[in-house]
Amino acid sequence: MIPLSWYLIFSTALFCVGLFGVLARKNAIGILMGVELMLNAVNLNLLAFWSYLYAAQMNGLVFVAIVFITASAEVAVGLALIISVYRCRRIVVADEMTELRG
Amino acid sequence: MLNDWLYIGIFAGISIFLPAAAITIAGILGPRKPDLLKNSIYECGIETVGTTWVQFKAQYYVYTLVFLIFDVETILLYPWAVAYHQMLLFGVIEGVIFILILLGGLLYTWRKGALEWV
Amino acid sequence: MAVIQIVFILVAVVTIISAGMVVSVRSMVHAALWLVLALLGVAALFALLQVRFFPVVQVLVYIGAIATLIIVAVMLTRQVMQDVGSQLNSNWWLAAFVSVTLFIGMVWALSNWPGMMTTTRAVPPGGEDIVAFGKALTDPAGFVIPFEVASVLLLGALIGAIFLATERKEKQG
Amino acid sequence: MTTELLLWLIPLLPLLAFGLISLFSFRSRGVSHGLALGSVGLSWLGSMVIFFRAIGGLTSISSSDFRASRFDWLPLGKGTFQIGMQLDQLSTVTLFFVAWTVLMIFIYSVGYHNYGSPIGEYDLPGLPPHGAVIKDKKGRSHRVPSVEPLYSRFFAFFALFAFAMYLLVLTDNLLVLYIAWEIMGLCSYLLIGFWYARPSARDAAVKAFITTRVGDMFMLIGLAALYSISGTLSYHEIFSAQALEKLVSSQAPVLGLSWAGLIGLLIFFGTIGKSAQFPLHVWLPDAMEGPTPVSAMIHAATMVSAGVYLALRTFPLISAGWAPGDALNPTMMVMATIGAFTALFAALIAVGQNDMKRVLAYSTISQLGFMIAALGIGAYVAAAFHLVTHAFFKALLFLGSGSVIHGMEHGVLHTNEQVDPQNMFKMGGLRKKMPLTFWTFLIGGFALSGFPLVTAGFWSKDEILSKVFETGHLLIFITLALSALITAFYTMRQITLTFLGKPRSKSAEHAQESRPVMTLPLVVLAFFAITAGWVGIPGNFPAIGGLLPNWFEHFLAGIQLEVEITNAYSLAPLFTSLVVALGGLTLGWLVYRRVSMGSPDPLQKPLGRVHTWLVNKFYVDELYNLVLVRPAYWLAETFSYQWIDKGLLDGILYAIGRFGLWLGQFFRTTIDRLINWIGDKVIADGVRGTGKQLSTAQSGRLQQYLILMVAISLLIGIFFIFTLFGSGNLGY
Amino acid sequence: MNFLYDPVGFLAEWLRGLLSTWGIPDVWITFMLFLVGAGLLATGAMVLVVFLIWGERKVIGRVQDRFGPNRVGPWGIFQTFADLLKIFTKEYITPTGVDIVSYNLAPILAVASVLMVWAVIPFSITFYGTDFNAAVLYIMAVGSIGEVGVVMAGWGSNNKYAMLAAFRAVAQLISYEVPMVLSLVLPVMFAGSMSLVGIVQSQPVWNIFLAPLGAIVFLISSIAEVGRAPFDLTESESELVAGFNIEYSGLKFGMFYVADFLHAFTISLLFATFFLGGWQGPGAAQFPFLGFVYYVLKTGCVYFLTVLMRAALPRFRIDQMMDLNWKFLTPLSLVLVMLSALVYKILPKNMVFLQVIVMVVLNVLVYVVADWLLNYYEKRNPRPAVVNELRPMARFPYAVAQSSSVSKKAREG
Repeated sequence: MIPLSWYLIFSTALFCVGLFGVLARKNAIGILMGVELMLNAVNLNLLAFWSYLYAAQMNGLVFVAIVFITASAEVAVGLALIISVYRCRRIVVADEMTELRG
Repeated sequence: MLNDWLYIGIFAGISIFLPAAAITIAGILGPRKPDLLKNSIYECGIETVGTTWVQFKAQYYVYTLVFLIFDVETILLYPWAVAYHQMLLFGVIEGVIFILILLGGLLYTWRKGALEWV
Repeated sequence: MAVIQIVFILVAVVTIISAGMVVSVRSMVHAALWLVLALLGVAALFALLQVRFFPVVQVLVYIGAIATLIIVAVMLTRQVMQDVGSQLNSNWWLAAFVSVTLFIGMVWALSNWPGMMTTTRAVPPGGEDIVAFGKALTDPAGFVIPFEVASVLLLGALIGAIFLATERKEKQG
Repeated sequence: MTTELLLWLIPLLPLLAFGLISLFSFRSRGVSHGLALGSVGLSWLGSMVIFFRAIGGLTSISSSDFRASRFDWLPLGKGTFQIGMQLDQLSTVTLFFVAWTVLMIFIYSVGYHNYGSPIGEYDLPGLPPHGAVIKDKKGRSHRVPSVEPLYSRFFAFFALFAFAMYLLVLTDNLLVLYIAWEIMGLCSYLLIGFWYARPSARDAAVKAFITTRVGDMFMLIGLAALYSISGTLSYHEIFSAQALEKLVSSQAPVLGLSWAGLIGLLIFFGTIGKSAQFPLHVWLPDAMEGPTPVSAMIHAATMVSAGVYLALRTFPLISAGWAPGDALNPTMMVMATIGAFTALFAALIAVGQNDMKRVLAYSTISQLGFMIAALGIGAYVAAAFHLVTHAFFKALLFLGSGSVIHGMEHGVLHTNEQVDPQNMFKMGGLRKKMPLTFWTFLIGGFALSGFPLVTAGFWSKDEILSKVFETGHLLIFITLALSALITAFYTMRQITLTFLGKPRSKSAEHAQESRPVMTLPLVVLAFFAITAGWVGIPGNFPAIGGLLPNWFEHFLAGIQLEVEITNAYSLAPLFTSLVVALGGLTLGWLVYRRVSMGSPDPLQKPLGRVHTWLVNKFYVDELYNLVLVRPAYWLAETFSYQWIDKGLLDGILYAIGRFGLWLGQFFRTTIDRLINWIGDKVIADGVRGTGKQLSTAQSGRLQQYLILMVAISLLIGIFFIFTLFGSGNLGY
Repeated sequence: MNFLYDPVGFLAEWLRGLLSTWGIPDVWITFMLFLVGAGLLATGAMVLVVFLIWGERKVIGRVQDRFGPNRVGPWGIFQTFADLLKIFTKEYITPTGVDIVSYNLAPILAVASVLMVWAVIPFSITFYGTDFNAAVLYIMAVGSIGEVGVVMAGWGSNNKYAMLAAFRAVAQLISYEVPMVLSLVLPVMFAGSMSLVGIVQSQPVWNIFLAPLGAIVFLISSIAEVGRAPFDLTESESELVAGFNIEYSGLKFGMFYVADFLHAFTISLLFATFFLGGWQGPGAAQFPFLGFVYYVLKTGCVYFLTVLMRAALPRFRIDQMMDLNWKFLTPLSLVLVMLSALVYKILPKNMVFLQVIVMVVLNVLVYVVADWLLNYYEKRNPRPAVVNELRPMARFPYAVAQSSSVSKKAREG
């Protein structure tokens, strides 16, 4: 049987890969993909905990569902932002989105 | 315990395998005489002009967006529908409110003119 | 080593590799396709957790909707996509360092946790009880509020994204 | 309904109306003024009920117990702060005239804003309506007054104001009173600046707001002092004997006053601001920029009387330790002087004004001065009495002038003539055009000038004069008498110029009587302008004294120590008031009866220089402008900005910058060469590199921030793991 | 257990027994059984396509007043085999600059995404791949994999027309997935289960009687999912270039073709499962083979219907198609789900007849209202009138036509 640790370690790894993508990817859409990976890792983690320890309650499932929904909302709005930025400024490279330059 | 997943996995494997095998067999059977003109892009029958890139309408994005919202909705809507017989009228009304809110979103999009294909 | 463990390891390796490709590959379309593969892998891992509903939902939502959305967005913004040159920004090394440190730290922190080696599943063999899930969603003592709030969240996301994505007509007229 | 419940309901209804109008019904004019009128009408009904219950029940009882309902509001260090509503003699009588005037003015403003007439083509929100063109059946097109664009907003503000006024009258502690006071200030600001598209209106609004702020500031200080001394702000606790005793006995730090005197003085500053006494009177005339109902409501009947009401309220405090007959304490002295001076001063200015409403504004100031002076010399009942009567006839006068202006505007619209519809010298002969307005205005004017025996103004003013005379402050007596004379004079001047003689402009010829909805309030108020005086006829008045009981005095006598009525009614003040009233009236008529079209003010020649002083209001505005406004600008612009900001601070910054530059120069030239000479380039490159790295930390790039965030949180996490859980086990 | 009653179950039992006698561990027996079953099923599906193509050609031929294939073999039944041989021996032309992986993966995914649906379809009471308790969503998910295949095809073949067509196709697929999902909520709701087996068992009275409108919505949207006429905008061979699969040749192209027909049949299967009671029928519970027959009959009817539609209906414009989906089907199905949920909840449980009556009436009402709304909307903002080209030569001499402003306007319009 698969021990819980495998799931945890795997989701940590996936999370870190996604984090790397978020931090290092040049393209804004690439950043969003990284975010998606991270969210998947989180979901996997939640579901693993639920399935190993807390299958009695429904909390885990509801939580996972809400994370799904949040992820989709996030990607929808995020991509819409990117597209509108692209429409105004013709850029998708996050390094060039420097309106916040101090 | 994982029987159904096992079966689905096997089935997926087979349904990947069959067309792949067919394509491979056909590749073996068929002749192979590539040539420059033959391998040029067909496009619409005339010479390729410019890069492959073409401007896409933002409309595709809007449709995909609305689809995404309604698709995610199924996560909550299907369990609701499955538990339909076990729940009280209250629960049904909850679901109805849920759908109503999404319907509101659809109507907003409609009013915003985002659903027009132009 | 049981078969299922081998399956897990295979899937996990494929998933991690494709995730790596997602964050490192040059062409964004390839990245999106790799993302699809990674999401499939995650779905398979869900399936290995003996749940029936969420792997399917994962494929349906992530691959069917989110990945499609991302691909569409990539295509929309493809004009300015510098597919040549590095896709990583100047201080990717710092990001890599941070990620690796985070990984090591978390694994180390997890390794001290006694519940780590649990192998017994609490989930019933028939998979999760979707009926109970649905009932919990509409149960006033349960998760009614998240249920409704989720719809409101979706509504907000829809409105916001539509507002952002559609051209402002009134600017011209 | 119980009185307590009514006490709460009366203020709340207008507030409700305000909320409803401003939130929901602002689109529909009818619903809006329906709501406002309905709420105010109900409050009026409630007030009347309370009033009659009160005169049934309260006259007998002493001042110690009120009808009141309180509840704990906010918990404070020492106990909880109570707020509540209370009804005593003073609030009863105030409630009476407030209810009447407010209701009348509400009704009046429906007509004043031309409800039901078409919307003008050129009307903009924030400007008075320019009139609309309509076609009658025969197809001829007229210009008629058009409806106010911001009709609903007007009624919303008015309802809010009514709420504040009722609250102020009915509350039982000074804090809520102060809140209501400030709400009124706000409403006054909003309504003076109601036609905000006019620069003059904007300036007037700001002026009124700021000027009253000055007074309110002192008042707030006074309240704070009062609370810190006596630990409460409720009337029934402050005005209890021992609290007053405590206040009187304790010595205040400044100019030898007792705390009671000092606090009284400070609160009296609030009165000065609100009821526009001498140093702070400048805002009231400018406040006439607002619509006429606003002038009538706020700047004649209610709000300015709120100042006097406050003074009356706090009179026990002010006059603490002062018994009738003995010398005035400093605070009362100040009040008496300021009041008397203001009365004369404003009356003089009023003579020089040509704008109908300004004349009334100054007369308001001077009448308020009467009250303050009366209060200053301790004539409590007289002051209250004059407050009531003045509210009635001044509201009447304002509404009448509004009606006149309305008629003039109608004429102006009819004959597209460029005249100021408020200029009295362009009027004349309106008696035939608008008879009802004329008669009511006449009544009001006579009341104001104290026409003997019939009008209310006579009784109240006469009582003030007699009280002043009896208490033997001759100077004040003479001042007040003089101002009464001038009052009568300019009142007659106004009446004559406006109504008598021949029209002095085509507009005046085409002026026409206002609609019944405007004239009805005039009639009602005129009724009170006459009868309101009869409740306070001194018992020992010759001939008719005692025919009617001096009900008013009896009623108020419960609450306040009062100059006991000397049996021998001294005829001197009576005589004086007769003389000044009649003399002033006749004088005014004589001087102004034959002013022809375009001729200047007859007083201009005889008075000469003085007249220009009067016209320019003794240059008080200019004085303030010179003494206060300019320095303020100077302080802001030149001092703060030019010197401190640009000079000092920027100087320092530039100095630092220059120093930095110089330092860089120094490094580059000397040290760097030295270092190169030493041959160690590593450090320099390192420094430069770090500098670059640090400079890119603020590049506005999302991902860098993210990296920093994650890294730092990571460090913190590691730190906690190692410190809190000790190295190794995480305390699972 | 008799072979005639339940051939599949019989064979399965026999095989299991045989293998266990050989002493193979149980897990592996299951595995092999699954392997065999899945293999047979999938292969059967693939083979079925051949006959589907033939049948369709016949039917359409008859509709168009032709014979259709009638030379090779009896009724030309071997025609398709001949085509098969031909297509097997054709050369692959791989254009330059294609993305090899996507280009070659796309047709495989296209077929696989359709084929995988068969894993959960119950053909009779005992004959089904697996009883999967999230099957409805599984079907949806598999369909969404097909979208990825389409995108890969369009993007992989380095061709802007293919790209455009692929995106049109994706837009169409995802758009029509929404009403499909929503209309499938109804059977799930009535059955209280997401597994197709449960859904079939839950309908002694067919769902089409409980939700006729839902059935219609499902049919329309699934036909659009297949992307065949009247929704075949992606490869409208008479107007555009042949869509996202233009750069494909040989069997790779054939695979898309196969996927198309298989998908068409699959949706017929699904429709029969969801709304026509699957294998339910008199005696089906006792004689599973009978149930299989019923099921095939129902499916055949539905498939015949779709073929007739294809033959009969003209093609939609894309904006019409999108409007039909987003402005009609989606709100309609949303409202339908809400109303059905409410009404069905307050209906008494045991009175089936009453339920059927009320639900049908409800559906009819909803449809009437929707129709009225459509007409209202149409009146509110009518479509711009198309200036139809009037032929100058037919009317008056060419010179006049040149000069006349009418024909100019007409030519512009």
